[in-house]
Amino acid sequence: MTTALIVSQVLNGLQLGVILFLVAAGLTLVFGVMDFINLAHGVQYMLGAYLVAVSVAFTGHFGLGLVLGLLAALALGFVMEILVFRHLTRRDHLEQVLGTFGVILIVTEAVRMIFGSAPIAFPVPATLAGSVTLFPGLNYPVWRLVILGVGIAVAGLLWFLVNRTRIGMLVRAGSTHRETVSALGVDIDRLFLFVFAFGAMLAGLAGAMAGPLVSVEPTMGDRILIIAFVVIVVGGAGSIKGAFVAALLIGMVDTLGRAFVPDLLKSLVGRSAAATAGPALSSMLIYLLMAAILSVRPSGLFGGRTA
Amino acid sequence: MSPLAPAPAVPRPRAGIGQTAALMALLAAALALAYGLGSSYGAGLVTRTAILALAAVSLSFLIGQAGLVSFGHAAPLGIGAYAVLIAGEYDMTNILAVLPLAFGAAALFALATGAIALRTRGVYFIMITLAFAQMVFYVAASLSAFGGDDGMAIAARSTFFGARILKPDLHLALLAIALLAAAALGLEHLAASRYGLMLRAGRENETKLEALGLDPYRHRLIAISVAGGIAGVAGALLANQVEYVSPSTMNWHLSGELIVMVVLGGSRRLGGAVIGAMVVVLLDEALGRFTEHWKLGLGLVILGAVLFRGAEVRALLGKFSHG
Amino acid sequence: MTHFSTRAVLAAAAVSLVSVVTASPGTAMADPVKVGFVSTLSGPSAALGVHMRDGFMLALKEMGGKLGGQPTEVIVVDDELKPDVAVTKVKALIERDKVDLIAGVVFSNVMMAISRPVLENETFIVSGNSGPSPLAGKACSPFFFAASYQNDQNHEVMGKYAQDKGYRRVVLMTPNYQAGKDAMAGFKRHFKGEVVEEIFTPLGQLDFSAELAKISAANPDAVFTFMPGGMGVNLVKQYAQAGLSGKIPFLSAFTVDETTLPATQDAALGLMSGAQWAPSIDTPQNKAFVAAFEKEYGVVPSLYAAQGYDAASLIDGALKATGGKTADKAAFGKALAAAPFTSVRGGFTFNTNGFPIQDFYVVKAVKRPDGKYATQVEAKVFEKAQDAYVENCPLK
Amino acid sequence: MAEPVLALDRLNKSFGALHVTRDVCLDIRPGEVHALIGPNGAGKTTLVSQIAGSLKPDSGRIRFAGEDVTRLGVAPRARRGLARVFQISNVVGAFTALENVAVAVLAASGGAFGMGRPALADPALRAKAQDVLDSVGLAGRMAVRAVEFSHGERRALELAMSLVQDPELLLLDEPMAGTGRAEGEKLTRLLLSLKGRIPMLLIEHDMTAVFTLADRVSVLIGGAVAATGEPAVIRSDPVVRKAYIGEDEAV
Repeated sequence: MTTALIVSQVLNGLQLGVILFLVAAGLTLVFGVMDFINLAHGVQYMLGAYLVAVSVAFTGHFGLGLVLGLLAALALGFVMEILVFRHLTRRDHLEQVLGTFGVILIVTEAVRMIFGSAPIAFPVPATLAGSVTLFPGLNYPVWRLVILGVGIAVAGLLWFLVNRTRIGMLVRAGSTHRETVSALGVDIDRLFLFVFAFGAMLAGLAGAMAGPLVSVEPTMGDRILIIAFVVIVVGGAGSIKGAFVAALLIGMVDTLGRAFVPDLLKSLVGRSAAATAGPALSSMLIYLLMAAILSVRPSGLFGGRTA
Repeated sequence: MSPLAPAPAVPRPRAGIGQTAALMALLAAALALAYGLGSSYGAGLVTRTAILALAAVSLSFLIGQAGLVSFGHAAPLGIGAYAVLIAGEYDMTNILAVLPLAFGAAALFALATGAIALRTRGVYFIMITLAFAQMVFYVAASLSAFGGDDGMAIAARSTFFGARILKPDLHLALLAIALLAAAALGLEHLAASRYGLMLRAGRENETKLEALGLDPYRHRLIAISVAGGIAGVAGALLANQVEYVSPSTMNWHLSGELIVMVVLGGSRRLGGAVIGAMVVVLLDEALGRFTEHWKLGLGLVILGAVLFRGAEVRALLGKFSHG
Repeated sequence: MTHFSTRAVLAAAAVSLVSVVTASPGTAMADPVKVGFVSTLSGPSAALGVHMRDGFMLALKEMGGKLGGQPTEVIVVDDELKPDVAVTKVKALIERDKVDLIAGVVFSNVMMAISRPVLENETFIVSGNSGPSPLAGKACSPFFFAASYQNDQNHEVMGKYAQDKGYRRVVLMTPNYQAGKDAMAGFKRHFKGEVVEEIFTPLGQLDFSAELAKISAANPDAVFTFMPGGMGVNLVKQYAQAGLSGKIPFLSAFTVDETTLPATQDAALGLMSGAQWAPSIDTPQNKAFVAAFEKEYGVVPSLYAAQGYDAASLIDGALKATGGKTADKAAFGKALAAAPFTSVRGGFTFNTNGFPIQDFYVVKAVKRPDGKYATQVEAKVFEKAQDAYVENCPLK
Repeated sequence: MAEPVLALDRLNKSFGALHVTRDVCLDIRPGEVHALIGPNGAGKTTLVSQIAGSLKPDSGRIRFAGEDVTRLGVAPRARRGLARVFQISNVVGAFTALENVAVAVLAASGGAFGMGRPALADPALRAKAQDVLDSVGLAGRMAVRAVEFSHGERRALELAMSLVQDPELLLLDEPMAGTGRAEGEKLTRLLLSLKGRIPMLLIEHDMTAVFTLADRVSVLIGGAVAATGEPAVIRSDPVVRKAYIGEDEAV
């Protein structure tokens, strides 16, 4: 095992973690402000990828397409909040799970009707294609470095927004003292509208970042949704800091697990047993981690309150 | 639960028995009708409805009585199905052994994971149950001796000391309805008992129950295990009907659909889950015939049901339904 | 908690339950030929199923909606890639709709689940894609015909190709399920060099960075992989970005084809696959098919589409031979076994186990002059090949 | 003197820099009604939570019914006879009065796992519930759901749920809060009727009730016990007058 391999696996883990953070950040904000479980967050990630892919194809320019696509994602976020989500905020969790499950089915099928089932094209912008040599023996794809950079920038921006601005203060307060915030004369429903739409845009950004790496098809949000939920409950629902730490943790564990667990098992239990157990164990790893963390800290790493 | 929602009416379990009996009669009548018309397909549909209703009833007990929203109920169901498959591979097909095995294995799983999951609340509980179900999914997918991700056909339907009593679809249908009736009535009985009263008290007001000296943990653990065991039996029946077992049985979408059934039919009464199962199975069927994009329709129905169960509508309907 | 008017819901349930249960197959008029077409039309792998169905429906349309000159009703069902769902729906096709035969089926787990109830009922299956090894060998059936291939064969093509090319060290990577293991076994049947590493990934994996880093470190002569559907798109995109495309030859099966090329585009150029068909095969039937498909659906057909098309042509030919009758099962089976049609892939005959004897090629992903992406025959690897399991089949 | 029912020994609790419970020592003697008063923010709620077991003190010990219960949770303390009546009435709103009391009876009697007969069909249980509801003046309201009760009725119901457990100590967290004058007086009479039988720790703002009921009064100021003594003594304590009661309120 070479240093280059280890370094590149660590980078891979970080980069997966950063994508997970982008998805989970919106989810945890929405949960924090309104105690709202949004299963449809995964389809917002999917929509983001589609919107950006279409805008890039339409404008022929990646940067312009990205901006347009994200604005569209933001606009869709507003529309969906007004049409559906605001009517679910004061329902219990069960109804939120159910209603947003319905939204998943509807949006996924609608996208399939428009774009078909086949994955659509979402190429890496030409200037960011290929890979660079970080140090001898380690070539790393430029786009993955871009994702890392964008993710860290967004994390910084969110930290600033949440900790240094009035709206951020309200978001933080809203997650713990909803009545107090209402008593201050803040319209919590309006706050939720903006947070929701912003979260939808963040999910869209994650979709756009992941788009060049993965298959952009109508069900792409399904798997990421579950992992994003794992991230926010491990981090403590409602906590941006928790989401960040947990996203990196899970990105690392997942990647390093896939990278090294099969080899590790091979040396422990032999080749044939490892061949079957290895992939199973590495796919289970994040769920094991979650169960372990929640059994010790039932409200996640940074969760103050039990939901 | 949302602090702003009005306190929900608590189930009056005894009142549900009449409804349950009516539903069983309806299923049996549908089965008889299907056979009368020679529609073995219709009979299969009734069987499937009864099996899913069995799983949904057990989930309804968890949600409606214990207040525990499990998003991983497909896991014990799948374990029950795998119990049939695995036991069959070891030539164990006697139904008197297989059903208890399915119940036991699923209940044991529910007990073990529930013991950890019950440390959490609210959204954490929803997610940790999902996580455990995903783990089982991946374990099943790695069981290469039993088909791995593809799954495999069961050796044969369950027997009764060698007699292939489940070979005729009618027998399987009757067994499914009988077990559903037994489970529904058993759970109604349980809900009315002292245990059930305390379980609901814990759902309604955990703080008070603790202040009265009772930690509802064990009550809930029992509820989770019983519900898991029943779901396991449903899984065993499903394996017998389909004669094929695969990890896709444990797909999280099935967990979601079971919740849909419970809520659609109303979680106040266990019979609601039976109604919900009927509605979902038929909706699948009707929409699937109608369009390739049937999931769009299903989504609209679910969302509509959640959005438009407004107080006004209910008040209006309430006059007729509770009169 | 949501609750609805119990009586209203109950009444609705009762009404619909009765109506569905009693829904009997259309009253007997002049009986049309009924085909139950099973395909995967939802979920991440739906693109394959859509191609296969479209190919089938295109053939039917060209024949004026008739197979063997008979009015034909095709009932398409979505198996959702869930074996238990598939079994339920296929039972409905047989018992409720009384179909004359079942066609389609993309994935082998679905095929294995439905084959028992269907074949036990002595209903014919014409596979539009899946060709699992048990059905080619010990569990072969006179009621099963594959208009496609045996699953292992396209992998064998790549193993043979790697051997012929003189590659000594290869890395194999497939998802961790039976088809993946079969793919590796198929590859190794004709490849005699060193397998440096066998990587199994979880089904549905998104991010291959960890595996690609491993491959890069191992620096083999070639990589062989089998990543159907969305996984293949993920892998191909990431393989190109990791800078491995030009460096380590990428050999695959069911990974780079016309269902995924529109998504991967340039990232897939030059990648090699094993196939028994490509749009570039130069026969009049194939040219007409490819042109018609592109005209009808606006995309280049994939091998799934070609197989769907062939499945319809095969059924058509057999029905013509029996005068449109399927009631005499022995006669209909015999008619199918004679493969009375011209396959778009060229030569096609059935072996004793109902699997084809046909040529296999290595195909390469190219960008056509019109800007569309397609596969193109690079070399013929096997001529009139039969599968490895036919000896185990008791049928003669 | 007999051992106190409840004894707090130098309890301390801080939230970050905020020291909310400072070296609190307090005891409640058998049969005594002990009132705890103090201005808002004096740390009464935190102290009650520590006594009930929902909050663990940073240091100090709690003895209850002859046992050190410092490390025990809410439920085990309740099983040892500590009955709490919450500041905001804490009954099961969706349950009838009968069901509420039945829950309390079962929690106390250990019959909570009975799965045999329907719970409410048990005549002994019904009789016991009937008795205790009679004693708190809710005789005719057995089949009414608690959400439909007035504040005072709910408080009485909660009290009934505590009484049915034969408690060693009643922990009353502002029982008069939110009740009207007439209801408050009714409640005071009810508590008075229990006085001497069951020791009580009464946390209360309503001074009329405090001076009517209490044998001794402790005053909590800034997290610490400023004074403990008989009502008359407390009423005239200058520190207490200044910090809390206020001239005009001191009758």
